[in-house]
Amino acid sequence: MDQTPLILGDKTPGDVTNDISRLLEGRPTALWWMAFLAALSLLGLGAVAVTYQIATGIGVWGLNNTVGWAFDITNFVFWIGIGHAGTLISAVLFLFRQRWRTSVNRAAEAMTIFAVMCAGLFPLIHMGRPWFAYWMFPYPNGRGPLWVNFRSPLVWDFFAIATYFSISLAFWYLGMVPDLAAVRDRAKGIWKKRIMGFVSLGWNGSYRTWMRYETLYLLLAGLATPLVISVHTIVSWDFATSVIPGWHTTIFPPYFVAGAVFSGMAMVLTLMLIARKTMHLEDYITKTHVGAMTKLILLTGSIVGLSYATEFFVAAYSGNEFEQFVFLNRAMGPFAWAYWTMVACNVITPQLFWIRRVRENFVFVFILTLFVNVGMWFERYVLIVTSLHRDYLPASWAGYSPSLVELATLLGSFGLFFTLFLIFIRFVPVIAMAEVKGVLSIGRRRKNAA
Amino acid sequence: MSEPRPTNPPEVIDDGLLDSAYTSLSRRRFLQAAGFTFVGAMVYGCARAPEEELLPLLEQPEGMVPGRADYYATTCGGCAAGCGILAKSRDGRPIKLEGNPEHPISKGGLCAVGQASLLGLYDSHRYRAPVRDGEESDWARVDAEIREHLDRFARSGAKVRYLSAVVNSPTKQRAIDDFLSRFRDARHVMYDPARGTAILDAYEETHGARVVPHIHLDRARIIVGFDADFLGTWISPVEFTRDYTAARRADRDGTTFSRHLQFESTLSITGAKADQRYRVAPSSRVAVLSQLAAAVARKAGRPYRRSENATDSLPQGLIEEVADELWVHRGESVVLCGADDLTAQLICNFINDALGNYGRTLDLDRPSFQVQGSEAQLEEVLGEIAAGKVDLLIVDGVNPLLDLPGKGAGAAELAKIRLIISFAQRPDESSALAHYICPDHHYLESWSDTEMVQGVVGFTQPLIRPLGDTRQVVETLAAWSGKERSARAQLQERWGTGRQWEQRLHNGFVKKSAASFRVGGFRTAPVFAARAEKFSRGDGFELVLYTKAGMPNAGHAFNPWLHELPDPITKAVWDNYARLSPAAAERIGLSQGDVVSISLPTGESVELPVLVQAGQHDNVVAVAMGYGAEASRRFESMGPSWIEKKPTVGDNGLVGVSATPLVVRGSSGRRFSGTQVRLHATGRKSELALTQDYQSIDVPAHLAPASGARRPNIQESTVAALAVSESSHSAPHHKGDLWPEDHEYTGHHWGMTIDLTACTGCGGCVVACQVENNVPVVGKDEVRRNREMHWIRIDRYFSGSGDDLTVAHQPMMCHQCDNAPCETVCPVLATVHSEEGLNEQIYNRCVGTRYCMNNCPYKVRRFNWFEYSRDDAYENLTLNPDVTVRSRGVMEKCSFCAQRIHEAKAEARRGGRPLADGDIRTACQQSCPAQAIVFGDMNDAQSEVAASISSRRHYRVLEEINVKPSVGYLQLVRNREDGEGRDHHDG
Amino acid sequence: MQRENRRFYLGVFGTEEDILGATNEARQRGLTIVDVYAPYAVHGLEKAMGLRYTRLPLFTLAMGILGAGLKIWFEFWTTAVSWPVNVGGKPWNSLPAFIPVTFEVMVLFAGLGTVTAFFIGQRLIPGRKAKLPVHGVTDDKFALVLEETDASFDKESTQKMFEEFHVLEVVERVEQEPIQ
Amino acid sequence: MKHSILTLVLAVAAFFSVAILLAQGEGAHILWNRQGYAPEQPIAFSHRLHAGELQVDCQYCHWAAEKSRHAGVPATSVCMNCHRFVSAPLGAVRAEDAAATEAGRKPQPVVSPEIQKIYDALGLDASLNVDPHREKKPIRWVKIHRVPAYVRFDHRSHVSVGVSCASCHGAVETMERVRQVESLSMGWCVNCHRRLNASGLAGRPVRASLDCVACHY
Repeated sequence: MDQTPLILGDKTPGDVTNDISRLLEGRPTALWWMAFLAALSLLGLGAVAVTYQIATGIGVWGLNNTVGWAFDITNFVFWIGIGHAGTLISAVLFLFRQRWRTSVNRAAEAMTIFAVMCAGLFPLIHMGRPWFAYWMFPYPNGRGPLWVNFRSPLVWDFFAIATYFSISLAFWYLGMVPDLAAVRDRAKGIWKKRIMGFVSLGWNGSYRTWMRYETLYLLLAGLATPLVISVHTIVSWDFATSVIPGWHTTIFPPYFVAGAVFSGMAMVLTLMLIARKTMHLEDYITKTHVGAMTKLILLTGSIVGLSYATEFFVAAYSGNEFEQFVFLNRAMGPFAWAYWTMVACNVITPQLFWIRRVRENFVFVFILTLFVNVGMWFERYVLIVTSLHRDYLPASWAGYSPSLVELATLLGSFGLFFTLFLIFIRFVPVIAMAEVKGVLSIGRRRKNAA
Repeated sequence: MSEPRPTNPPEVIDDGLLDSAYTSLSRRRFLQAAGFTFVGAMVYGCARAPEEELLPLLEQPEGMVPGRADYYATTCGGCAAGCGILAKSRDGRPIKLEGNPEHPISKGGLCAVGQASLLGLYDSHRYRAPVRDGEESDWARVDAEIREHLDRFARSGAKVRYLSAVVNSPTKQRAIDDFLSRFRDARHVMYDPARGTAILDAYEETHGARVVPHIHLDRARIIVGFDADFLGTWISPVEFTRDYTAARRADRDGTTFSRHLQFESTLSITGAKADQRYRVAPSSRVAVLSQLAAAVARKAGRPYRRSENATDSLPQGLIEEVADELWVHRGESVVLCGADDLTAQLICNFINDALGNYGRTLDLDRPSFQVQGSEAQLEEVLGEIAAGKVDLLIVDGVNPLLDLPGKGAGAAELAKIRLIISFAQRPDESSALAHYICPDHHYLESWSDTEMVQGVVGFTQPLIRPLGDTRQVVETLAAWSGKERSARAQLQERWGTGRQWEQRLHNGFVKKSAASFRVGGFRTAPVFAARAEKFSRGDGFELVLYTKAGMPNAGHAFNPWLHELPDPITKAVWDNYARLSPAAAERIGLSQGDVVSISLPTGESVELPVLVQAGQHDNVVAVAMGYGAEASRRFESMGPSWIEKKPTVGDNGLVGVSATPLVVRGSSGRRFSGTQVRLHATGRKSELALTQDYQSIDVPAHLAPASGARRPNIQESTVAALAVSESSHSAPHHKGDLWPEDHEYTGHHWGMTIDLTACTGCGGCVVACQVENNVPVVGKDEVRRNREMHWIRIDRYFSGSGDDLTVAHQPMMCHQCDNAPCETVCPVLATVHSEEGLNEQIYNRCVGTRYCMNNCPYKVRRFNWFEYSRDDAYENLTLNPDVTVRSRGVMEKCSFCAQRIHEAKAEARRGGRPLADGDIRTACQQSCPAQAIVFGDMNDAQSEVAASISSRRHYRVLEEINVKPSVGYLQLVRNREDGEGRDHHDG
Repeated sequence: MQRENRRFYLGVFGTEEDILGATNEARQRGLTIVDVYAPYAVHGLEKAMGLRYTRLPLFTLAMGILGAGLKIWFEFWTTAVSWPVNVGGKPWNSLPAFIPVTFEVMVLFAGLGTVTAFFIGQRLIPGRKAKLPVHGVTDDKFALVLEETDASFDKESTQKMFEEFHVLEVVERVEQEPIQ
Repeated sequence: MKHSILTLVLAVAAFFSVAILLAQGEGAHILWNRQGYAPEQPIAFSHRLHAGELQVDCQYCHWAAEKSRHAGVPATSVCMNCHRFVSAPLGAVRAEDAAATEAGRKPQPVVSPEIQKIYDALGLDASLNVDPHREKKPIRWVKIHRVPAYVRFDHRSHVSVGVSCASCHGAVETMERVRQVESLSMGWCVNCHRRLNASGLAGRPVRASLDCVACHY
């Protein structure tokens, strides 16, 4: 096992409770307020944009009859991808007994939930008639009854996202119950006591409960692991089951899952580095954590790079003129700029993580994770837009450029995400205290009591 | 289109609500004629309306069944060609125009302009009553005052000039003549805004009669065209298209396939169909014709005494070869010249005479009256106007202020005329100057006759009571002559009454066996005497003014359907532009959308955006006429409004720019081509709206994959190749399915084939479909954003360049795939398959994910990005009540005219008989002038469509992806001498 | 219902080593361990307490099978039986296309079902008042609760044993119900 | 915990049972279901009297039902076919006759107030001639049976295969004032089509389409 301590500063469990609960108890810092107001104004901008769009029509986006999806589904897949790291860190790393996950899993799970909320927004608002979105659900009706099309990947998406959101929420909440109880038990204010008392479900730390809790946690982790893979696989099927060259590709499921982990890890790291700095969590988020995550980014980034190369190879090898054209058009056509942005951000810059000095320089790491975020957004943009804009019949080829409303909606989704995240770090223990308490002893000589 | 109306708006549509407008109109105008209607059903999506009313008729009109369409034969008033139409009337209002298959001239075809002319009836901007000095008035007062004026003029011997568009109605001609007879100095002058009369002048000189021969392209084995866009805009395009394709049916023995060579300066619809096409600038036209004439004369052993040298270099020996081919088929050939150039026309007549074509392919015994007028007379009248000598000017169906350039047609000069009376149907530039406006009926409200060709008379009968307080010109003239008689009575006077009259009206036409027209023998002298116009080819460009197939003249500028129809060649909408060849554009450093100023040596100039046009002569700049009309000012707020909206109209507030200032008037009339112009960049840009961004069938060279740059969706062949190969199309791909055969089509299985050899890309089907299926007009900005709503997209592909350019048109609509990729991905079952193989689109179930659109390999689905405007209550009367009007956020697409399938099936069931092949004709198929479209039951082995599918030319686009489309194509066949041409594709 | 008073004997400890040791020791001594309270899941404590396995995994399996079974039946019924509609020429029974949703619903049923079962089984109900043996067991204290089942319960030796494991506090309580 | 499993299984099963049962409720999805709607009409026209007692055929007045998509509300002139001669109920006419005989005067024409509305609509004077000074006004009936604008119901297709009017409109001949009997929901239409496909109509097999495009285009 790793000999470097996971948590620095010789913390006792009491210290952990203090350190983490303290964050919720003081007044918000000016920095938090500034960030919150910034996020809130972005959210407001997005809300205005979405309201305008729903009131006026999808035409206020830059889409056309050839490119029927662009920013909307790009953002959807981007956020779903971001949403993968949380479950990955909580569940997959839990199953692999990666103890370093304890410092980051709470925030990562929260991030997952918020990212899935952002993601879920886009399929909803991208509809021409979002007020009929409930038709996606096979509810009993007086139309015959008329059900839904279970052969449509969009219905799969609907179920996948709903399940993913529910399970992630359950997982997150379950993990939080002992911490909420801890906050409850040290709360001063009556309202805080009451609210925390309500949401902590009467948790008292009984080991009989703990034992089942641990089993349940393992079960959920076991369920969530295939779930996380299935969700992005299904998202990739939105494209892979179609007939459009550049979409109709069997490589998509693993490629998408790797990409999702890649982008999700980058986003977790971005957020954790911000939280670490602004909330003084240096002892809890250490080089060990960051190092482990950068290695995962390096790995998944390389998988993604390999996927890009494989796509080209398969196209070249297929002998199919449409397929070959799509990839040439990606690299050298009107959207080549987006393609090369994607390659630069996703394949080339993450390779710097081979260098230890880069991995340990948090400023560098922070910048590189931003690159990855940008790159992964462009990956989806390239995939969707370049495949659609020039497909089979040259006469139907078209261009695409986003409208202001689309840009505002993208910004708005970031606003929503950060608003929720900032609220989260103010009201909920940002680090899983109960889990961190369990790993305090790692890499540290046992402390003699008394 | 909710801007204030220029004249008195009808008070009935004040609240702008469709239903109340409809009921009010019903009460006021329609009630007796229009069947009762489900008032509420007209309003789409009124699920919340708690109470709706039903207003029954008071009197039941005989023979009218509510909800059933009746068809009446009448004659199209869209242009002078006089095609026969069947107007579909539903509950008392005409809602669709179709070709009359029994009509001897148009034979069932109807062009885009004809289809769209329906909208003229329901134009809310029409004059609703006579206008006196800009104020709405009433007929009694206007008539009384005008009679007074007329009496005074008649007494004083004033100069009376009657300016009109081509009149080929004998009844109307007589009414005009009667009317003018009481004045001592009266003249009737006809002109076409976009065409001169050189051809009439030429026939006058060579044959002694101002007529145009009736051209029979179906009898021609070889056609040589010189700037004659006979398939698009010249004389009688529907008839010519029909005859042309009749002689080019590739499924017959290949030797009957006619050959078509075209010499032209700018790419036209006709040039696009030609087997070989050569670019000739206007300055070389006479020389090339003359060389051809000389070559033909040698073979015919006739003297030819002209010699001209062409500046354009044509392939060595080409003229000789063409002459050979013509000579071989003498008597079965035709040489056509569409240029307004007397010398060219004279030489053309000489060639035809030398080839013995008169009396065979060119019928002068029963000539055509579709071209009329006299440029010389027009010149005279304009001179008189300029001199301030004209006392009374009557303007009928033309717009001289906009149409005519230079002296005598200026506003100041016209304003000097003592009295101007206009018969304009809607406000235009000239009617604004008129003292009295006595609005004419729309032709669907009129009684009339049309003698388009000697011996064939088409009848026009009203489909509806006049919507406004308008009056037909013949009635107005009769009233002013003091012999008040209804148009119907005037017509019956000539054509009889009783059974015979009824039968004639029922048919829509009558063929007279009258004596043949008298023309003299061919006179050669004028051919040799004519002096070729001097063309000085400097460093400038030669101007070619042309008209688009969808905009014959500015009189149609009010029509949004025509503005939104993509030009068959450029695919541009809502604009005119300066067409330049790619080399020319490069030479002067301009690219598409750069605004260029075109100026005459005299200083007149026009600024237009550049459109780079493959296949155009490198020294030619081509500009479409018919644009920049005041009538298009109404489109200022066209299109959905949102923050990034750009206007449909240009900086001038109009659609396009008028090219009239570039028309030069000479001694022989207006000159439309060959004028030297200078181009210079203005530095501004004006984005054009094209429905097709990428023009070539080959992918861009730098992106061309190893497996081939050329897309296989267009398959071409040649007559020679078809003659040698047994089957030139590949066997159907069928590699077996993973799925069980769960879905057999045991009943009907609807399918369609489109013959690419026949299709000229004219766009008639596009407008037919638009009218039939309530397809909205979206405006220039939406088209620019690739959001046009037409259910049929005619893909136009270029291949090669310069003289080697070939053009292919491919109408592309929903393919009704049996393995439809769109259906699989719809989450809510809004698009699924019917038992008869239709790809159903259920608008009311659609939530608008657009996934189907993305997954359509043909990209034929159309999304309602906005709530497209339906707020013109009059225009809404064109809506087909059998087709749902789609709201925002839903997908739509071609339905194979499901409503027509339904109607035919219901009728067959009612009659207790099985559905027969041909009972169902889709809107696009019905009026295709080329008869390129066949629709029917693929399961019926005897059906026309089944026969078409078994053709060796049949192929399906993207067959390899196994979506099993129900639409197939017949290969594009060219009669090229290069045998296995480089374009030949075996698929 | 009549209830007997029961006597409980609590030891409060500060580290996981101590609570583990004390619990092990108590079990070896045959004392009745009512429960142990800990701020986090201490590895090995369940063995020390001698807890048996939980049936939660079985429940998860049952719910998973139920969810998957119901869903695949429902999908088949809606597409092939209730109203068979020709969608893109796909067969009525498009089994491969039904798998993704079946999988998701299986996970959903299994996951949410198990969580619900856990909450119900452990009486973790929103708003329920927490009964803590001593303050701090959610923070950094560990508490071992023994029941004085009969007179033979030797408080003194137990306290001594507790002290071996650095007990912080010893409490004796009489209640009608176990603390939880 | 055994109970938990059982409870959950039962709960889920119950959900689906209810769901499927609900799905049979055909009017369920119509937000403004007008089943039972029977508004007051401008003229108290009695279908019971005309179609029931007098046994006037449905298609005498609604003659277009066999020919067209629309059955049509009869033109007012159709009413006049009879009401040119019948201006009041028989009882009223007899009473007037009796009264006149008694008073020894000529019986006066009796016009019932409801029938007078027809004459008013057509602008007729007392002797049933067109009075040029009176405005003609169509009768504004209140619409009862309506389907949304995106639904195309074709009377002709139904009448020609022998579907009775009553199957959709109910026993109109018993109604004093017409009432919407059926829900006219999509489920109601579809289920009738299914039933007829299975059972045939009047002993003949029928093929009632279940295609969407049968009604939506």
